[in-house]
Amino acid sequence: MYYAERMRRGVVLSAAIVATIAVIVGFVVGIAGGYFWGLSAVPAPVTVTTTKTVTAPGAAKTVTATSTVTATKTVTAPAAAPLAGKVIKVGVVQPLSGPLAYFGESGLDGVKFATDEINAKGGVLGAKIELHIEDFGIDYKAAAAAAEKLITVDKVNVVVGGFASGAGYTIEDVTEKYHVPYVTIGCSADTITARGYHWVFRTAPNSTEYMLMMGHVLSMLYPKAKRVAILAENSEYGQASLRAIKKLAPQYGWTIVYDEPYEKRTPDFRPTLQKVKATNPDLIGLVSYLTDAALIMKQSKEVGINVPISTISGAGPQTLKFIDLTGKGAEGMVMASEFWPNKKWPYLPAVMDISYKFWDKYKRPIDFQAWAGIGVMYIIKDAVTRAKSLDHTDLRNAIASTNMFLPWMGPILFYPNGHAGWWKYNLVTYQIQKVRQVDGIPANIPWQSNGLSFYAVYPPKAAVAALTTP
Amino acid sequence: MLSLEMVLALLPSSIVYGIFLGGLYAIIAVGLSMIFGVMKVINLAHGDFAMLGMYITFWLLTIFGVPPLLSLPVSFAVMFAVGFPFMWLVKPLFKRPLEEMINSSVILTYGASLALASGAQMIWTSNFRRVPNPYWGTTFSIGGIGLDMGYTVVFMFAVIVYLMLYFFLIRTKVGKAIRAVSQDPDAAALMGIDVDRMHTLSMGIGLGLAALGGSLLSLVYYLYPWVGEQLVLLMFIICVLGGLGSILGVFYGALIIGLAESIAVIFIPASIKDVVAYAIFLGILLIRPQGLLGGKM
Amino acid sequence: MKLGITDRSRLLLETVGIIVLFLIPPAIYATPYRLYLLHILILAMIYAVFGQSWNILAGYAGQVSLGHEVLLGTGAYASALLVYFYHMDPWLTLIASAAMAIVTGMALGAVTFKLRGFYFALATLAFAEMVRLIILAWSGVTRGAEGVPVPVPQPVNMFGFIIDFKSKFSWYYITLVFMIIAFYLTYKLTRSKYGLLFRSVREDEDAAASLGVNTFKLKMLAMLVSAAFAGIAGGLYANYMGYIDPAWEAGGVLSPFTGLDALVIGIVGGMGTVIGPIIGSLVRVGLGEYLRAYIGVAAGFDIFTFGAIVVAVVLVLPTGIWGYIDEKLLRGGVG
Amino acid sequence: MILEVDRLTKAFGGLIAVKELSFEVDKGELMGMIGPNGSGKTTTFNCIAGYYNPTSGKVIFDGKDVTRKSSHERAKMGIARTFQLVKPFHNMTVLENTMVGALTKGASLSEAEAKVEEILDLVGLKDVMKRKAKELPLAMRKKVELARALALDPKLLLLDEVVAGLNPTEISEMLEVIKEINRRGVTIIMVEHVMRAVMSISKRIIVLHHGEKIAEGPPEEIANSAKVIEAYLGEKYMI
Repeated sequence: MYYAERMRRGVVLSAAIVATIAVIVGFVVGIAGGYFWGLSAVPAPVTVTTTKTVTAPGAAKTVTATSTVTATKTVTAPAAAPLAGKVIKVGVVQPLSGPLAYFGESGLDGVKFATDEINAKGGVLGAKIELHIEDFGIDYKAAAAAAEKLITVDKVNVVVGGFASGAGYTIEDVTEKYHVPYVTIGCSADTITARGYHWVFRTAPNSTEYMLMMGHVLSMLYPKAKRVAILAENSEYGQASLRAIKKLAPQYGWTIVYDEPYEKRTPDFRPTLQKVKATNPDLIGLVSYLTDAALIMKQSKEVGINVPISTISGAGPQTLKFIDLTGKGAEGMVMASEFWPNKKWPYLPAVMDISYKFWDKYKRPIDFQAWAGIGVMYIIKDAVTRAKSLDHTDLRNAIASTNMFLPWMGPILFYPNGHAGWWKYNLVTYQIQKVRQVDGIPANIPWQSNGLSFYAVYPPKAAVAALTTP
Repeated sequence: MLSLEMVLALLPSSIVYGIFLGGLYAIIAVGLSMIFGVMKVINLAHGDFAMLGMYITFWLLTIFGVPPLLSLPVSFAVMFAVGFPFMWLVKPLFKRPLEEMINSSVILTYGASLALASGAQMIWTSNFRRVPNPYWGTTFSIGGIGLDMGYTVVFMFAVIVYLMLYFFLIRTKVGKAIRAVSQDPDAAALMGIDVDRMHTLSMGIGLGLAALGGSLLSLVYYLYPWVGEQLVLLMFIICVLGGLGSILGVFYGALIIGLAESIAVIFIPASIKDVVAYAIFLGILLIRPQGLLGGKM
Repeated sequence: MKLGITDRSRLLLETVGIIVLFLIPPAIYATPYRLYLLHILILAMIYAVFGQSWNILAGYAGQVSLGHEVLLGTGAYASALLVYFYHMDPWLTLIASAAMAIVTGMALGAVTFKLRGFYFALATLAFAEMVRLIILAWSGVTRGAEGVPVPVPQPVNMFGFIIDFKSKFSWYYITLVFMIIAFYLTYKLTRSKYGLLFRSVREDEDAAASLGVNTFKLKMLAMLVSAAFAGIAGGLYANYMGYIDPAWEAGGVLSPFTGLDALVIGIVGGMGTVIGPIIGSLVRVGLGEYLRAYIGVAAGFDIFTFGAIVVAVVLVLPTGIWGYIDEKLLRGGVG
Repeated sequence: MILEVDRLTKAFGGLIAVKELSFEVDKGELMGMIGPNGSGKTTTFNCIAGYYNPTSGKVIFDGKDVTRKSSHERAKMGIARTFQLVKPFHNMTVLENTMVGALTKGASLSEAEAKVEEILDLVGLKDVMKRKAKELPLAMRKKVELARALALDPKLLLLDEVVAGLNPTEISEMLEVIKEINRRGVTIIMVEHVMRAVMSISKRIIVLHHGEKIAEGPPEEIANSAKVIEAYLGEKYMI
């Protein structure tokens, strides 16, 4: 029969078997080869590169970040160096290509910065930190694959990174399975630490905390505002924040008059803004990423909205880029953020010092992601110091019992679910104000744009400037 | 729920905004329609060529201080030149049967799109940028409707470019030849038209228009390496809605989608305004499978 | 066709291939990267089923869909939501996945099968994006942007074998079995009467109709099979990955880029060939991951390289990788 | 009587392609249909085969009104056709091309294969049955279409310019095949632009001009009809 004849026995058989096996073997060998090749390609632990200390004029020059940390911590004597010769492998999973790359790189720079600093001081108990960097673009399944590779192939001791909450979900699934501690950079959705997972720790505030802070500050700033419109993007980040806001609104005497989500990636918000305007709000809150927030700010003027607009969540807008993109119109906006280089505390000089060093090294202002990256590395350093071991379980327990103080973050304590309690301690509200000399902060800071920069305004103990009504 | 009164209050300005948004869509989509109509190539990399146009405008301004509007011809010319090597890449596909060619072109341009966007990131980093142009944030108002200078300029240029393109295609010899090729390449070849040359030419014009659209987009939007992926799907919808290869159709299609999105927002959350655009697209396609002005160019 | 004498070679070939596939996990057990490799292979196999689903519709029945992610996504959602809200047995939810995808596929077919070529392709694109936005907006049922975390099921005792869903080895064999079934069914289907009729529709719809082929019904049939496969791939994906969301960004089950992945898998592997999607998914998932993880010259360089490779394959091998092997080395024998 | 076309009209927008056309075809007849370019022959075919829905009028096949039936339903009832611009399934072999028709009539793969071998023998394609259709020359592709249509076991076969573009040897070969098919009891309507081919084998000829029937009768009568000559001459001048 014809169909049967299509098969040519000998040739086909051998050729196809060879092809099948070749493909599989090639795949295996390819990965293996890549693995070994990749090993040699992994950059050696970074050695001292920064020695120049640029200190802000007027700042106490002697105080450096690390010395502050050890000073406030229970004193451990690293002289014995029980981990000498060992390597602390830290896996970093960040979005380094695609639309989120800007934030991902920032966080990575923070991680690198802290690593350099720690290694330059002799590492942790004699062990150097080695970074294994993975990029997942915007593909969450690549984030999972990256975590999988870091844990099973590179055998990292701890995984850090994430940025997007969606990536955080898939990474924590993997780390949970392999019992590897995971400390997020970013990932503010409440649910990241609400899934009953044992191995995940988050240093970022969650949506509810952002909202608690912002609600408080906004009701101080605009005490007459009763009707509040919320423009939240239809992502997990936007909607999680929106849910939190709705829950908390009565506390501030707010009525939410508009809460429709909007679709990201549109060049025109004007019809939406008009509709918002028609609801007659006293105050408009934004839950947006960087470009959307900047565009909404700009287009709201065209539509003739003259009620105050404020971001009321974390993520995007708390970088200098926001002022860059928005221009002068950004003045007076308030936003809650964990870190910006001017939180008061007694440690302002140390914070300024790091900020200048970071600027010198990466030529970008240190922002909330970079601070988080630095913070995460110091948390790991602290945990290793206490655990005196690189075992996953020991490390996890050490991180869980973290009780430390970082000059730029404040006290770090993790709840049993892995979330650090931000609202109580560390979250600070910043306002975009004209650059000027304030106590401990000079006017010639490089991280300014259009003559504007961020200034801590609330709570009072962290504030460097007064909250001013625009 | 919205009262009728409120709807009526919102409607006029929504219509105006819709028309302006349509103008923006039209200027970005027209190059796509050109390539799509003449060569039957689905160019998924279109948005990335627009992205390159945005960067051209940006760098001309930051390095040489060229005003954004003066950079329009430059970005058109540069991408027109890029059209030749790109054509060289795409040309082997034309030897294949039509259906196969469509599939291959989708994948080829998808690969090109990935390469362009990631290449741009490698060269220019993932930084978000804004072209500091005088129209940014300048507003004026007509009849109580606040208008943005940037959008107005974009719309004006959209109309000018359409008129020029229309004149080019209808009046000039080359334009007629391109139209002939778009309708029937074989017949055109028999009439002594150099089909290859016309293909290359329209590829160049298509990419040039993409860059032009990008340059204009940069007057009202931010740029970063992956910006091209955002709009390209909607642009395809607009092209097909207007009718394959119909330049005027693209303009109508863009206006319809722009208006539909703007007006829909009055009634539904902004997050699902695109649903309306897609539903209109499917609806029109079911009634008129060849698009609004299909068959003419 | 029933198995003739000369089909013995095919049978032998397939048996060897399947045995090799079954032996991969023990073979790589001793290597340090076994779990990582298994993860990639599991994803590749799920994507192979998804790619095969696209291939049935586009490669055999000629309906090139640009919005194929809608079938994968609705399937994934059906399973994930049932497991999440009702703690249903994941095996049962796979049936729901298939059913949901079929319903979506029938709706898609009813709307778009009147259109041809470009118009069909772009209509599927629009339809898929519409469904994504609706799932995103309908947060009461689908949890909206929050996405659905899928809990790991309890271990199951099946005929004495303990299937532990936390283990990559279990998952490897689960997906392998599903993939083999899917590919076997595809093979049977394409070699059957319907396979021939599908191809007649692909080649020329008018001519096929003039020969008594009810083209609409046949396209719907192709859509049905295709949707069932894609739905099951989606269900497997949701349960394996443990989290799905309706994000537009690449990697989401409903993302337009996932639909394009199906095209890459089908076309790079070889359209209209049964084996093609396996090769394609190895390229898409395997090569993509290899580049991402090991070629780290600069951020974005992996994507750049992948894009360039895709362009090169399309230009050099018009019929895809397996299409080329099949034509040139096997002389059209295996398909 | 197997086919009755009753006042068939087909308009495309403002253009009327076929106007009030009526004719009948008897069982077993081999009828020719000629006319200058654009006279509505192919449109008429398309209306009979179900590719178009006529604007008005009726098509009655085998005693049943099929005007609103779709083309695949008509094909199953026994109306088979070929296409003016050949449309074989390019990437399928000749054998597979031919099997499609048999399969839609409910045959299994092996039955269909057995059945079409006879047909391929009849049209003379047996030697090339494993080649892909796109690899064949035009004459062969036209035969593939013919064979494919025959596999439906048609009662009525519509041949749309099957000899156009062929050389004289190929034409006579093809005409032989057509005559043989007709002898086996299949009713045939043959559309040709060239009169000569039709004249030699058909008993009755219909002439269309501008979508209307201008003459009907045996070949000799048609050849001498002034009206017909005028129609064709007119065309010549136009060219």
